[in-house]
Amino acid sequence: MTPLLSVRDLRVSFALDEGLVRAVDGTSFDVMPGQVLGVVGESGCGKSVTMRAILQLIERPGRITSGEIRFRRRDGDNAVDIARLPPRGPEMRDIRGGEIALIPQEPMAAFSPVHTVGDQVIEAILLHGHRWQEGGRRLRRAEARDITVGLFRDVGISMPEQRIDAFSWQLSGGLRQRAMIAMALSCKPRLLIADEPTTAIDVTTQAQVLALLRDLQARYNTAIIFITHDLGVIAQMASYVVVMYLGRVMEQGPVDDIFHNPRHPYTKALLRSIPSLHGATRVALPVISGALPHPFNRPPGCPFHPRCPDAMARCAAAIPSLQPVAAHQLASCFLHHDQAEPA
Amino acid sequence: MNAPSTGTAAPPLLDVRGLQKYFPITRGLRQRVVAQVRAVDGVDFTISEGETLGLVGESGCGKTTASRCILRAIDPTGGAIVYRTRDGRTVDLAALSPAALRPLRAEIQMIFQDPFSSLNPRMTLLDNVGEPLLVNGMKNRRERAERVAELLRLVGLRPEFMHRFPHAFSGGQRQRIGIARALATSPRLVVADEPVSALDVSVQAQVLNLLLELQSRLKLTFLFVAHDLSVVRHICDRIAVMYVGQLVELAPTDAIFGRPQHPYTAALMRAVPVPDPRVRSSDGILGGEVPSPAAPPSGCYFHPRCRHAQERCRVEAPALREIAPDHMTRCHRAGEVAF
Amino acid sequence: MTRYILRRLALLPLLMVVYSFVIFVIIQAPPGDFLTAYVATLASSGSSMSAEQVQALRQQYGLDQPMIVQYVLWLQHLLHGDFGLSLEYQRPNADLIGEQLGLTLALALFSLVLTWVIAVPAGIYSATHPRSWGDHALTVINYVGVATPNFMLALILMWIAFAYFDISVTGLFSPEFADAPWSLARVLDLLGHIWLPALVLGIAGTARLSRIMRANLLDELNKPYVVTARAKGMKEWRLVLRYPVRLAFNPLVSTIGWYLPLLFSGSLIVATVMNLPNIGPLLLRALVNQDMYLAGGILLIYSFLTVLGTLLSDILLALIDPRIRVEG
Amino acid sequence: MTTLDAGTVAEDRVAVASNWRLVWWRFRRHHLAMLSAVLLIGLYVVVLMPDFFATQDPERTDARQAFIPVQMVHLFDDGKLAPWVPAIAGKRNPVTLRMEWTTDKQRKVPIRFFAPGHRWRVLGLFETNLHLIAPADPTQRIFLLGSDRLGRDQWSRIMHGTQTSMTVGLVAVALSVILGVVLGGISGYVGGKTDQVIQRVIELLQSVPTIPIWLALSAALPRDWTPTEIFFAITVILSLVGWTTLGREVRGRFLALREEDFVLAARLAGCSQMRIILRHMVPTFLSHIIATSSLAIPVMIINETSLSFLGLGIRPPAISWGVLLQEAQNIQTLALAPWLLIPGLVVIVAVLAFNLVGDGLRDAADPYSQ
Repeated sequence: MTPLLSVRDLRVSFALDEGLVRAVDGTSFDVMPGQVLGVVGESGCGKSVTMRAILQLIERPGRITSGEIRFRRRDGDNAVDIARLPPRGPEMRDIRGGEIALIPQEPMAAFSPVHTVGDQVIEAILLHGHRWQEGGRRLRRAEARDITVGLFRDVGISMPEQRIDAFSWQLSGGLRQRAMIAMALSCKPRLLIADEPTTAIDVTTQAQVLALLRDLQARYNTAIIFITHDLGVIAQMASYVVVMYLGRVMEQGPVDDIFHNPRHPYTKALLRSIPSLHGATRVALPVISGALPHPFNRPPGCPFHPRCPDAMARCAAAIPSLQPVAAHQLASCFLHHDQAEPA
Repeated sequence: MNAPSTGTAAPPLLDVRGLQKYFPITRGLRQRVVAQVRAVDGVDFTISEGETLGLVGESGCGKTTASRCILRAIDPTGGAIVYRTRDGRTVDLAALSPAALRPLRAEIQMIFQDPFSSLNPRMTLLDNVGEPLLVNGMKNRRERAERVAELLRLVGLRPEFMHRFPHAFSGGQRQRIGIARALATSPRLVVADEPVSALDVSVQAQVLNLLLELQSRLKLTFLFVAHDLSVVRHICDRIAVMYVGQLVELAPTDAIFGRPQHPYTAALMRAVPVPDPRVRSSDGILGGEVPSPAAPPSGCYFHPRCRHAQERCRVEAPALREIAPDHMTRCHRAGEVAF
Repeated sequence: MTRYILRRLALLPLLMVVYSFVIFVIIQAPPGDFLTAYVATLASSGSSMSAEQVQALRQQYGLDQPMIVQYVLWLQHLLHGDFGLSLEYQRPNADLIGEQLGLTLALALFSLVLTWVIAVPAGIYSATHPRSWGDHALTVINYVGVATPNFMLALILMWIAFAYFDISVTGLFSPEFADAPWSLARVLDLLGHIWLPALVLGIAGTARLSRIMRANLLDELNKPYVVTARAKGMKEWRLVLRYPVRLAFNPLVSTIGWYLPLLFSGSLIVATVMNLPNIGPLLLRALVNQDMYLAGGILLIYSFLTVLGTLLSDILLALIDPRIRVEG
Repeated sequence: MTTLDAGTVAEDRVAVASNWRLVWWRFRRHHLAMLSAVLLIGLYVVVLMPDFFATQDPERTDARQAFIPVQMVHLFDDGKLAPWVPAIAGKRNPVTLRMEWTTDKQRKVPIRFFAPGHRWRVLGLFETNLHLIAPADPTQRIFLLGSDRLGRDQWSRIMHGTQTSMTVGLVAVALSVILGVVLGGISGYVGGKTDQVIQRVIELLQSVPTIPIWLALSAALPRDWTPTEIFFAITVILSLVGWTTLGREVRGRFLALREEDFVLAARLAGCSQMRIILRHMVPTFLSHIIATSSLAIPVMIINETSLSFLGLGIRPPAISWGVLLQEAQNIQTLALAPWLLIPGLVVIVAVLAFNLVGDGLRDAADPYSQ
């Protein structure tokens, strides 16, 4: 199968007054059509920046310095390299919202407080009206409104006719996130990027939203990139997992392999350090020593080596590249191969 | 379970009875009170010396408000907070005047959620951590510096750091500093308000380990407020679950996780995504939304979302009752059906 | 919403009573009363007044009464539209003020409009092109604009016009229209003259407003809803105008509350320097000559206008911001 | 538990840098603000001893030396350091019969630095006759910035005007700060009814057109007051309205700070109210107060200048920038002697400098914001 989206050696850096922050530093992964790809990592690992890069939404002083983001707009077509498209050009705008949609983290802040939620969804539909209306005729506002009501019903918002005229701050957190999902789905995208969509909401509401996303995914077979720091959410949602640390992919593979046969020391340590609902209680958890380094203070070599229990002399000198370590699994670690990134 | 069990011979360290905190909603220029938000609405529980009680619930359930009342960071509207002091007296914290409360402050301390806002950025670690010592009578700076050094070592930081300012430290390190400050006056009861929820996964485990270690070394008693059930299960001896300002279940950790006796607790546990792709946790998702504490539903507050609800649940508010030894629940149907 | 407006309207008379009392206290403050000043004025011009006449006038005006009674008397007259008689001009104050009020308002409102028309686009440009050459240039202009007292600006403009172009930029009308009755030609003549004083008057406000707009918009541009809108695939300029500009506008509308008093304050000085028909110079003369009821009347008008302006800006804000409209 | 590795936190000076040092480091990065700060310090040196910078008595009149143009200071003569100003040549205009002056660069009037001139008292303590610039021949008058219609030296008058105007700004703001901090602090800390009353008073004061009210208040000042009394009365009048902005700011900070975790932590540690206010709250908003104050000074300066210009502020014989600008009110005179606008330029430069410093301080005031 050919990938829908293929990110190769992506690098994004932010030129701040205090210095250059390399937020994404050589990230590569693929998204297959209809696949739910989980991207997991701690704060500052570059997961959100990567996703913004895919939508060409990196703001100054940040910029994509190198790498490819190849996206297949239609089956059978050649892929376009999003990293080469002008961020504000017509093609990129057509892709945004039309083919790649975003579900942001904070549904409260992600809606404008002075426009009704319905208005904002209708606008998205009208922007990509040709996806609803074959044959050139422009979509009328009333039609877009009907579509929105249908979408609201689809995502489980009760009384959609009334809710469409509500402001975001009049809705509960769960409803807001549902409205956001409705907006993301409004133009039948091929790829959905969910950036920590449940971090700001409570656990019972999170379960509802996750169930909704799973259900919609099964119905429309949309590919989803699911970004989160919660390993539980990843385990339940993703079929394939990318583990990131300090702007680099540490390991990637099918979800079962990542959770039951992790190869990279970081993945292993991360999985061990979370308390579970089943393990022994009131005992010391295995920890990852040290703290995340400051973004201006990236360690040389493998970014994880100062905290790595298995670090070798070489880890401080060279950056391991992402190489296959099993049938479907890749890791960037010298324990498993000796391929270094070209300096 | 290696902590002392509850409800035996020794009287509890803290006995909270009928705790209430209402916030008035006011309107207009004359600040007319139009409604009351019952943030905490009659909460009872005890904490024994040396144990960790987890206070669990979703945002807005009143767990934070309840813990702040116990600290007297805010004044409760009603109820009693009976505390057994170091010298054996029992006092009602809810009834004490600020002046009478001040000497007791040293015994009850708090660990904050946000490691960035809980330290004064304009003071060095020596001043931040040493302040409780200073205001509790340790006027000698040398003596204070020695104690701060000892505290920093205790939480795993280098004593030389005491002349630095908080901005020099990462989130996890700041949380350690906050813990050191809370321990400065050798408190007996520590209220920890979501102490690890702002931390990264890899740092969270470090802080949890530190809390466990400090507890066994210093014989601390914890009131652990959190929303993350796996963290609570890991660290607590007993767990109290709150819903719309009320306690709905209170039981030892093993009992509550083994056999929850309230449908909300059960739903809460099912909602936690299991970090194992082979275990699917999809069945029995709780529908609906948490009601507003300003206008709670009739009868059992949980009935609109409960699949076991009957007519009785709609009209009659259930009382907290003991369904098994040490296992309290606020459900009409507990024991009748398995949740 | 209607209740909100009604409540604010109900507060208006109360505020005016408070202001009128404060103003009365201030105009009463100079030693002696206006009759003493009047007698002195008469004496300096050669004529005089007998003690009986003075006493009669004193009684007529209630000057022999305690201050609070005088205040109540004044207030009663005001309520009947009677602003008293000007000593200096020997004419009803209401007429004196009325003659100038229209043009005073015209100047202030014209300046307000000019300010917004310049400041809002400038602010949007600066915020959407931060650190560009245009932004830096606007910043410099803004700093100088805020730092220049408006009478200074008026002086410089008048001096340049007089010394280098030999024209006079004072007044609001060409000489032939100065005393002419209102006609279309006179209105056009007014429009041809009013923009310069309006600009002088509004320059500091324009600078401040465009800096506020820039700061607000920069804040708004960083909000997550902008990312959401971009992710929808909107055109950038449409997006900026529809979302962040719309939100940055709200705090701007509330600036009218403090900007109107500033405009009236400024128009007093600018009108004095540029010799414009305005109640400002009238007030200045009244204060210098202790023509106290005229001064009091003008101060009251100033206060009333600003209170009214604040009220209107609050209502406007409530209209455009649903968060206030729905909750308020 | 092992001691944490310190390698993640660079062992650098930032770690032990106090709040004020961080503010200073951030402020230093604003080059324009730094430059302005130096300029302001210079102006306040003039405030301390205007006579040292003046070349002559600011009140010395001479009708025969009216409207003398600017005599530019030249440092070098024939490539040697020998400062001079060009001499004045006068010619009577046959039409207007007025004296018209031009500078004649051929004839040089030598001047000296740190040279004796008229006598003055240093800070009122002891007498000296030392001046920064003085004509080599003490009997001669030089007009570095020209003279006015009474033949008074504008340079010397500006030096004295600087003393008045810069002091008015500073004193008025100091009074505003006291009022604002006390009332705003009470409002924010006590809350409730007191807060409501103070807030309404602030709204009342802020919705008043200030210049007319100030004018009315100034007009109410007795005519027979001494310049010093007038000076203080004017500063009080200016600060009566000026404190409201600061009051609001202080109140807002108090309200926000009451909710801060570290303030709650201090309360739980058993700190007294006084200690919480003095040790935790005040230091936190002090830098903001300083920044806001430095932005309030230029407003006061402009207001004083405007009032004095209209004749209802500082009154002659006292000298302020506004008083000096009264000389420039007549356009015909201005066309003849444009240098009479120079005090206005001084106002603009001073206000600009204050604004730049204030903005720099405001940016630097919260080093923990990022």
